Amino acid sequence: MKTTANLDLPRMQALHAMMWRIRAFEEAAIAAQRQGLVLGAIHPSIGQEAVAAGICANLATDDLLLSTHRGHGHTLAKGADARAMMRELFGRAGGTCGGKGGSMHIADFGVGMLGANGVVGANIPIAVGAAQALKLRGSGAIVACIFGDGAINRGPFLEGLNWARVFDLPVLFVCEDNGFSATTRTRDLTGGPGAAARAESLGIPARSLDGNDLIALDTAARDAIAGVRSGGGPRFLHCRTYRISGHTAVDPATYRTEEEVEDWRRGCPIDRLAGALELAGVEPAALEAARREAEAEMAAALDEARAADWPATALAFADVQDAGDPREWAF
Amino acid sequence: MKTTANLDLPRMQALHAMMWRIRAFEEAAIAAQRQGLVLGAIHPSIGQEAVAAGICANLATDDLLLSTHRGHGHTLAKGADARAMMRELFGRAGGTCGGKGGSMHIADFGVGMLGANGVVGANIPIAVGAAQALKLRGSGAIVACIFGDGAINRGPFLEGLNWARVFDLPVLFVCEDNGFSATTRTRDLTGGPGAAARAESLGIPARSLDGNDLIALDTAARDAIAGVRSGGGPRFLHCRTYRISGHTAVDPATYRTEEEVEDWRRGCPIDRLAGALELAGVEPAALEAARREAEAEMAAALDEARAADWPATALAFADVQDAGDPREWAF
Amino acid sequence: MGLLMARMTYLEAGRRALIEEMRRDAAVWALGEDLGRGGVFGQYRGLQEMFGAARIADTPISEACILGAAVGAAMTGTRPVVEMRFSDFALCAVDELVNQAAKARYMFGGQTRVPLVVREPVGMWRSSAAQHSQSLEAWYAHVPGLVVVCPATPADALGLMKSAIRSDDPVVFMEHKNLWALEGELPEGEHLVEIGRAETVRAGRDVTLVTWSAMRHTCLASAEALAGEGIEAEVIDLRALWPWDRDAVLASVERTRRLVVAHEAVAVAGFGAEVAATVAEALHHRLKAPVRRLGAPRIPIAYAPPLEDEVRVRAEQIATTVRAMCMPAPAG
Amino acid sequence: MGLLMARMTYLEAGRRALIEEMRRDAAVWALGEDLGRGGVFGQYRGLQEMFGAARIADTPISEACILGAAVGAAMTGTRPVVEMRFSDFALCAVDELVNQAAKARYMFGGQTRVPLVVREPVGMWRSSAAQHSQSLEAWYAHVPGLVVVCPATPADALGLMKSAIRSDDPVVFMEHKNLWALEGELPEGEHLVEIGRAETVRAGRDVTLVTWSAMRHTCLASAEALAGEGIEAEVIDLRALWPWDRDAVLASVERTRRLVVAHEAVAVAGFGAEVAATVAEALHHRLKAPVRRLGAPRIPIAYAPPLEDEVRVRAEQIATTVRAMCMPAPAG
Ligand SMILES: Cc1ncc(C[n+]2csc(CCOP(=O)(O)OP(=O)(O)O)c2C)c(N)n1
Ligand SMILES: Cc1ncc(C[n+]2csc(CCOP(=O)(O)OP(=O)(O)O)c2C)c(N)n1
Ligand SMILES: [Mg+2]
Ligand SMILES: [Mg+2]
Repeated sequence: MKTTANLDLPRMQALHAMMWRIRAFEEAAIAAQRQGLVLGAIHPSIGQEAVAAGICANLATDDLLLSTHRGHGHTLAKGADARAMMRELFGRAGGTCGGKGGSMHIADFGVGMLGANGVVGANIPIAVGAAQALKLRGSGAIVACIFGDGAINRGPFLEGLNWARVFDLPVLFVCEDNGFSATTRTRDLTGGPGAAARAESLGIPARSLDGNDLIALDTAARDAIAGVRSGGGPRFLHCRTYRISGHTAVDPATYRTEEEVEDWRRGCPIDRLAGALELAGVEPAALEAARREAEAEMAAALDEARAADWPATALAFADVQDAGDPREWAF
Repeated sequence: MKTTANLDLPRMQALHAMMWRIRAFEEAAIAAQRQGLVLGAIHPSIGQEAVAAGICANLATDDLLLSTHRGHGHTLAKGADARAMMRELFGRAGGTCGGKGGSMHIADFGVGMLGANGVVGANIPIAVGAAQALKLRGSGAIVACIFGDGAINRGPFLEGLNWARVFDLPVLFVCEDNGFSATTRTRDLTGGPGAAARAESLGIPARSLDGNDLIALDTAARDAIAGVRSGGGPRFLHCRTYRISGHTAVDPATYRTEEEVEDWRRGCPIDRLAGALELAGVEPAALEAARREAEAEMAAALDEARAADWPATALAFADVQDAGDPREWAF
Repeated sequence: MGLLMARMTYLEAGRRALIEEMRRDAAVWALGEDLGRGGVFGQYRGLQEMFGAARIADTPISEACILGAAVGAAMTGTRPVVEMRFSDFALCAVDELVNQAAKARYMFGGQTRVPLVVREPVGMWRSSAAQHSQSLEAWYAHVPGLVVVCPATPADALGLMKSAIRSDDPVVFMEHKNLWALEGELPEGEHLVEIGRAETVRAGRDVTLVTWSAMRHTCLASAEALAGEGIEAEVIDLRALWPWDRDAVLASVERTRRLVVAHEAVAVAGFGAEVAATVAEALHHRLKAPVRRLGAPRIPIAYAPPLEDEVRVRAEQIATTVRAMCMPAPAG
Repeated sequence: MGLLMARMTYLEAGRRALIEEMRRDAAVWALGEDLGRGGVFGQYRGLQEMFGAARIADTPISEACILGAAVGAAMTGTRPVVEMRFSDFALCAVDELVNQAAKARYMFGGQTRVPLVVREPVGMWRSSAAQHSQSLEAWYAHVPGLVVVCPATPADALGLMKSAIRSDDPVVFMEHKNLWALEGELPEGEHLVEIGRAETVRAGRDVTLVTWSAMRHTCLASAEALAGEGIEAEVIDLRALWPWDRDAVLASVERTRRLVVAHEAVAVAGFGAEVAATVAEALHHRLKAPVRRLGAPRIPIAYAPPLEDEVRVRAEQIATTVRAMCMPAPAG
């Protein structure tokens, strides 16, 4: 943990509160899945909240974000409404995508969140294309693209990073390295030194850092994004973290020891930031209040989602495409 | 050019002759295409012959080779019969693939040549799979996989190299860098320092070298293959060369200056080796004889191909698959 | 042998097939993500312990290389079984399957074979949404060189998987996610099912219902309901789409003189069109009613159950279609 | 305007469409390999000079990223035109097209559109062999969210390309390589063709020939030959497979009471099955003869011309089929 000497306390408290919101959202969603209310698979990011909070805190609303199957935190931190997100997980009317997408396809274009993705690594080419469009349109906005450590073994990782370099695009690539590709350790599947070295071999300046240290992450993200925004082309951050939860909410994650998980629980990014804030003089009660508020917000979001209507069935046929009404072609 | 002091002259003369065979084969094929005898696209490798000769000279017959759309040289150097190859380019009976494949799909499994490929980079995953099979079967053979500089921007490059490292497979990767991705300069499409750096970032020992220096290449291939054969996993060679011909036999290649081409013509790998051999005392007449023999061989191959029959039309329906005879499903 | 029966799930049957074939033939091996932990649905549970990590290989998230490597390995004397996890992810490896695996034997003039099996779990299952629910079997049936298999029962999961592994050509093996837990009887001994032979699941004189995969069970339910009304439907499970058992279908429709083909996939350009068109071409003058197809509307699959349900072909819908066809000349 | 005509090739017409749309709308741009050198067939000749390297973008050999980037760019306020060089290489980018482009609008609940055009040159051409000759239009017609266009004339290459670029949804635009050099008349002014409207190329009372892409010309040749024998074939060029002009086909067959559908793609599970099945379902009782499909046998495409020719549907074959259908009740 960096020195707390010149911490921007209000900013850091806000980030601390954001991490609690992410944690509380996902704990509520996991509970709701146990009750059969959240229907499809959800991939919690418990223990990884600093990456979402630290990266998105450095993005403006008109900057764009591309996320993954494990994207609740990114989406909340980019500014999406938790209640609409919860309704989406419940598949209800008023969900972020009207109940059509679910957890793996949450998107909120209103806040520049261009989508989670059910296909590992597929967001990378989409992100570079979005950045190319911004550049073509002369926009000053940038794109952040978050993906997991498993994604660096997919071809689109190479194609997208190379592309961003060749066209000098305004993209921040963020590898959220939680050590696992689903239930397998990524290091057993990965040749060479890893994500940052690969980025550098493609000509993209890269940094590797402790992704559970929000203060360091905030600074690194700020610097990298400044580089991107000033027209320097893409930058790469490799954030080492850990997923305390299972791969999905129903994964018992028996492929690792309880001790290992316990170690990382102790290194929880929320507690670490709280510790730094307390050291810097923030009242423990204020930190506790942030947690309680987050939990109350998400409990309310859950109740609201439970009470929400199902989407009208006619909507199944809406927003497919303009040409060829699917209702006229039903069999 | 390395010192010629301890040159293995018979070996080098054989390689010199092999390069002439490749050159003569392709010049005959280009001439035949002008006459409408070679039907589909052909991609000549004139100026690149050292890579084919130098790599394949270090492979045993039961080692396997995967090649590209620009694979005549590789195929000849791996031991395929030039007459069968020429018949294949003519689409005739007795062609290497019975006339079904043509230039871009030449394969000669009898000499361990597992196929040219019409899809850039597609041979890389196939090569690592072949190596995995060799390893599973406990074979001592290895696989060589040759691809162009353009292929390093395709996803399968990353996936295949990572795979070879993770499974510690006996593969020699060879990037035959002629500077062009079809009609565009690869350096304009490529982020970072290039092929060797990418291989290293994936944990594969790599060397970059003058691919028109057959003597150096022969040594580098020997060393790299020794590493592979001893169970050290994959190795990577990046061979810088130049394609004097156009991308295809009908490409006027106006995207480069005549001076540039002239420079490389002077650096022709055949002439360079010939120069070294003369210095080492080989009679110019012997070198000239190698050329004449190659030209005579290929002229004969061409005549034979011209005289060969077309494949029987019934063969169109053969070797599709065992189940579901396509003749019974014709419409 | 072959008479003793055991009860087993569809999932377990596929697992047993792989175990039996791996024991029988040292050239058989499997590769895919998370196989060492049993695979995403448990289809590979315990197999790495049984056969070692070289033959039950955990791969990086590299679908293109998983399939491409299988092509190379298949051409080099082994028989890889490729796990794609969800058929949707196989879309990351289409060049490898369609341009390479399917064509190598032909393109190279018969010099090689590509004996591999691609396992592609298909279909709607628990709000999996648009990228984890697709059924694209019609695509593969359209590609020369590929064999396409869609088992609907534990016995077929076993017998067809074993045949698929023994096939010398690439097989797309589509297991339906909604069937994993389905139990059924299996013969105790070696059980092989020929690829390309349909099963007549239920005999009937009034209409032929042609189907495959999970829709077999829907068609059966529909047929039972119709039987109560005096309409006897013959239910044919194709089990494979390439080669498909045209003879069985034509022989049945020759008798029943009515055809309904039902599948979960999108109806437009689905394989039902192939079956319907074939029957219309061959038996036009015998038909008492026009051929009918039932399939999903041409919309992506939504997450919310009420929307997801809109694309399902239900037993009642099949029954309604059959009733309407039988109306002008009621059966019996 | 619109009355003056110019002669132009199919290739040139596509180029003109792109120029006109790029001039009209600054959001339109193109990306692909070698576009700066005019593209592999010259479809982009001079365009980089005209519009600059940012709008005529030379890309690395990265098909997945070419298409994936187009998806991102389309969702971000631009209208990319993607060049895939050969439709076969689009198989390296199927996830991007099918899981991403086609589904984003729906999956995200209508929050976005994906207005992109993927140009996929298709078809047999000069011994291009198995990996450079495929026609997989049936695949894309099967995928909800995609529009599928297959122009057969210079006028349609122009008018449909312009409409495709203006479409707010992803369009697979399949140009036939064998038509590049085909010349035809084009209106001088702005020329738009609605996607989904067929063209009745030739009127006839005895049989309806439904087709698209290069096979249009084969069907026409066949119709001319048949006319000499007193059989008048109506030739309908669908021009788009999604949406396809079902109404035009049904109206025509309602009159002619005979259908032949002919295409270059493999017949098994080809789009011809969709057309034939639809007609059989809707017009069974009107038909004087069973519907007929003509397409390639289910074999990869070979290099040697005599083998390649075995998969071609020829005019003579169409005529023979029509003659046999008309035999029992000769026309006129
Ligand atoms: C192309 C593809 N292959 C496989 C999967 C199945 N899958 C879903 S998440 C996951 C693990 C991804 O690991 P990583 O990228 O590190 O992200 P994490 O889950 O750790 O956040 C896998 C293999 C998928 N969704 N897409
Ligand atoms: C996936 C794919 N994209 C595009 C092409 C078209 N193409 C054929 S050769 C070629 C250039 C390949 O460059 P490189 O890999 O350097 O090989 P070289 O031609 O220089 O030998 C291209 C783009 C292809 N065959 N496959
Ligand atoms: Mg991970
Ligand atoms: Mg090159």
